Amino acid sequence: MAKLKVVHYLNQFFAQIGGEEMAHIAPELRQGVVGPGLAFNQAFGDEAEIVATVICGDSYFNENLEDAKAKVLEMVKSQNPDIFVAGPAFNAGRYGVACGTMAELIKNELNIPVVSGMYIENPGADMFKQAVYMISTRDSATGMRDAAPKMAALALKLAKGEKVGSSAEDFYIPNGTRVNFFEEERGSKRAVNMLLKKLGGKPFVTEFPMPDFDRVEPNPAIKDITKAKIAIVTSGGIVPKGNPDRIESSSAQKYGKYDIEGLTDLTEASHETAHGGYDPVYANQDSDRVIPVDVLREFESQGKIGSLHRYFYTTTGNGTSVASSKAFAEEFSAELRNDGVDAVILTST
Amino acid sequence: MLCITNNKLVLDEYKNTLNIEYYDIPLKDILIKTRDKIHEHYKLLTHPLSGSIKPGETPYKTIFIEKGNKLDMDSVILIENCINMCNNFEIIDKSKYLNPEKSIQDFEIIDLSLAKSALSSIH
Amino acid sequence: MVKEIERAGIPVVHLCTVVPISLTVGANRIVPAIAIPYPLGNPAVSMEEEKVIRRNICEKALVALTTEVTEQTVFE
Amino acid sequence: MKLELGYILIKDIQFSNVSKVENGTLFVNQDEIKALVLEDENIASCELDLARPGESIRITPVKDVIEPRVKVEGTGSIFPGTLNKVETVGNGKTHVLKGCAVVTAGKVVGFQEGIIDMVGEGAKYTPFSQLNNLVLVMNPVDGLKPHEHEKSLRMAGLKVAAHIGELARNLTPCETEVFETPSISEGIKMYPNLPRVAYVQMLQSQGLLHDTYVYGVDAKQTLSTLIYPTEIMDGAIISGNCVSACDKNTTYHHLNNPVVHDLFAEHGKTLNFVCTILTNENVFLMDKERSSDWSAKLSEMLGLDGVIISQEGFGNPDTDLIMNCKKIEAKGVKTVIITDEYAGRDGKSQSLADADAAADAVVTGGNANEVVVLPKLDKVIGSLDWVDTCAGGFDGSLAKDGTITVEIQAITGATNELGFNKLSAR
Repeated sequence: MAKLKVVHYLNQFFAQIGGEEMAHIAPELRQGVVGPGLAFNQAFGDEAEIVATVICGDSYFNENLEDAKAKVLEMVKSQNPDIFVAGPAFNAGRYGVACGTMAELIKNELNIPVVSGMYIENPGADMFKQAVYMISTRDSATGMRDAAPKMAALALKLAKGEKVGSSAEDFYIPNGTRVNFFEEERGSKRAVNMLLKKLGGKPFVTEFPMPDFDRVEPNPAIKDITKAKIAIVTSGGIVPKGNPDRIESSSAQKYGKYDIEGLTDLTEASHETAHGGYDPVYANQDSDRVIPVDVLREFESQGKIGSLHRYFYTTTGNGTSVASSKAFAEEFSAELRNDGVDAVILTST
Repeated sequence: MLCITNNKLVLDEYKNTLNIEYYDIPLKDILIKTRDKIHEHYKLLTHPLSGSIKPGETPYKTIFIEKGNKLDMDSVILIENCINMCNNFEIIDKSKYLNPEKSIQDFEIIDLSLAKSALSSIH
Repeated sequence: MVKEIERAGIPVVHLCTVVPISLTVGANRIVPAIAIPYPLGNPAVSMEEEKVIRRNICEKALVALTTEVTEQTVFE
Repeated sequence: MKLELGYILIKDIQFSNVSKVENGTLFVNQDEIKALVLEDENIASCELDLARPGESIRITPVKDVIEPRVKVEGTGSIFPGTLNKVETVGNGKTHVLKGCAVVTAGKVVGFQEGIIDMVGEGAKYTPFSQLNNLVLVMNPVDGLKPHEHEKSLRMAGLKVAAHIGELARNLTPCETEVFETPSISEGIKMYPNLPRVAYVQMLQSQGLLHDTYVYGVDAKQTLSTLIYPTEIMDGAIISGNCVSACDKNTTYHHLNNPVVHDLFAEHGKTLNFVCTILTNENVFLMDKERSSDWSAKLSEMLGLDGVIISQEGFGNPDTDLIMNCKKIEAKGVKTVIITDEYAGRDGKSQSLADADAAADAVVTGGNANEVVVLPKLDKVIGSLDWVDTCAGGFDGSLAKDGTITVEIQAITGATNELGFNKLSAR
């Protein structure tokens, strides 16, 4: 059987072109293996081989994102590969983001198996761990010998359509999907061992991270609020009178986006709430009680804020996170960012 | 104290002694009803997912709540988590029970017994 | 929802009636609101007084957005 | 308190004219057992069957699994307060017929669940596939109420297990193991430098078909209390719980509580296993607050450094688990909790009904919603009628070719929250 074709993505450093001083280089395609690719080819054995390597400087990638994405995608596509491997990026932040970005893009565009690898604290890990499989590596290039076989093995598994095991078995960074497997010790023994480590102040790994407590770092404060464009988002279910999009009163399967251009006050005649979780009388009388359009317009005219964004977004989510509210929040957050919104006021009932 | 239930047996047993709101609605909707009450400052007295019978399996649910003067945050969080949990289970169509009459009766009795067990603590 | 907005790189202030929920869902800048059915109002007082309440909360929201924070912070 | 367990290893089980144990084979006289079961006038009929490891047999719906034991020295007798008089156990010597069990099966309620497959995919998930099982399939007299029915089956299982246990009274054990818990003050003197650890065991106690008995007392009417771990090995705790097959603790699990055994294994070496704290899982939220307050208070009074907390069941007990964890951690006592998950068939959903940042050390028995396909087996002991409507089964679960597609929550003991199994999830 012919070997599966692999394209490998590297930055300038791992391609042995140079360090930070060469981080500006544009994407380039080389046939065959470069640098760490050798370790991958060894690990792939008879089953697959790296046919080409795409190299891009980390600064170039992050500063010319759209251009770099398009070029790298084109180069990868030109090789018609079966598998795409990016990195490993270890603790290199921009490299990690580039690996994650390309792996996700290629998975979606070319519909082939992709694998990356990086240190769990690499910012790229948090950003892309749910989108693509990412092998958990050490924090420096000394982990290459360990990482390459794991990445190769998972890539082959994906390429052959085999069932991927749990993160503990296949060594990827936990991605939120729970997979069963058989441990070596029974649960009670694992509990005793975990307790002994905890008592001894030694590191231990919980088998079930409490899900609600994953945190996002706060973004920097707005430097000049008088120039900022501010958008309103609410989980209070405020919609134009008559609920034109039929937003459901609970466990909403969609969200609303509504134009408030020229509106200085919401009234009983103009807006109401679609939320089913609380007494709607007060919000129906005056929806400013849930989304403060009147006051923010006032601030806008007084120059206290730069401007109020033309649209507000609404859901009837009930405060706690459900998978769907998360999904559409991701969608409209990207929209807000593209519309140049500087800050969001989110109101919940 | 207010009892929210979709179990006729609970209604029959306690209609003369307890304050009961009976609704002929699915289990998850009983939880949602309860959530709405919590937003009117009721506090949960019993666990919304009482009983280890899975939400998709038994159609019956009885929950006890009590009116307070402010929003009880523990209740809000618990009821929301429980409503979310319901989504993880396939809802079994009552008519698909092997012996529908007997099964339904069993579920009614078990739900009543869980309610009784809670009431014996409350009183 | 608040985490996804923050993750997109946009600073967000959460005006929320139930602060523990806001903490649980991972908001970093939190301003407590009035009550579930009317987070930014109070039907018990006149419309003018209500607007004062709303203005105060919005002022706090602007303070929150312009304050650097390193952890979850409630702006009382 | 000191208990010696003497194990008589059972490698086969047979029906015979005389009940006895010989060369590792357990011989059972059917008529004798039936007569014993039918002493209870609420039981109309009783069929016996055998199921050995590797045989193409499916047992369902399973109610309880019980290991035959007999007390040969020390105070009290096996299953005190339920089957026998209420006298303290946990000391002296107890003989165990290791490698076999009494399995009670038969419908208690219309939807009951619980599968033990002796071979194939399903056998991997239940520890009882490794045992030589004597299965009792019992039918009640007409019109018997569910709680009376449950009680009859529960008592029948205990009676038969104790009866078979008696066969071991005069045998010489193949192996022995000694478990000893010193008094609090002795323990401090003996192990001044070892961390003081206790086991907090949460007992299912919600009501009909969800009950556990401690020396015959219904656990829902108890305050959190202390017990010597060896008392549990003599049947101080028995199961009256019929629901949530994958994470209910059968009487077999209680007798062989793995946390107790694994803490004893480290006792005097890396830790000082002080005692077991029993607490419950009631429906009433104020009971939960009270019980968890008490387990935290007891942890504090005992001057503990760490505890392991185990759970039983789904949903409601998650709240007790988190309350216990949070309150015990708040006393400065380190905790590890054992639970299981309901993360949906795709593994992507939030899977506990309650959560808290204090629960930073969790052991999981796996995702109970994960789907498995069980092969058609040659013989079914009990009845497959219920499969389409069990928890984890669904309309069409039972295919024409005899295979069953179910979530593993239908399999007895699959995601045990005492940590009995190797199954886990990440």
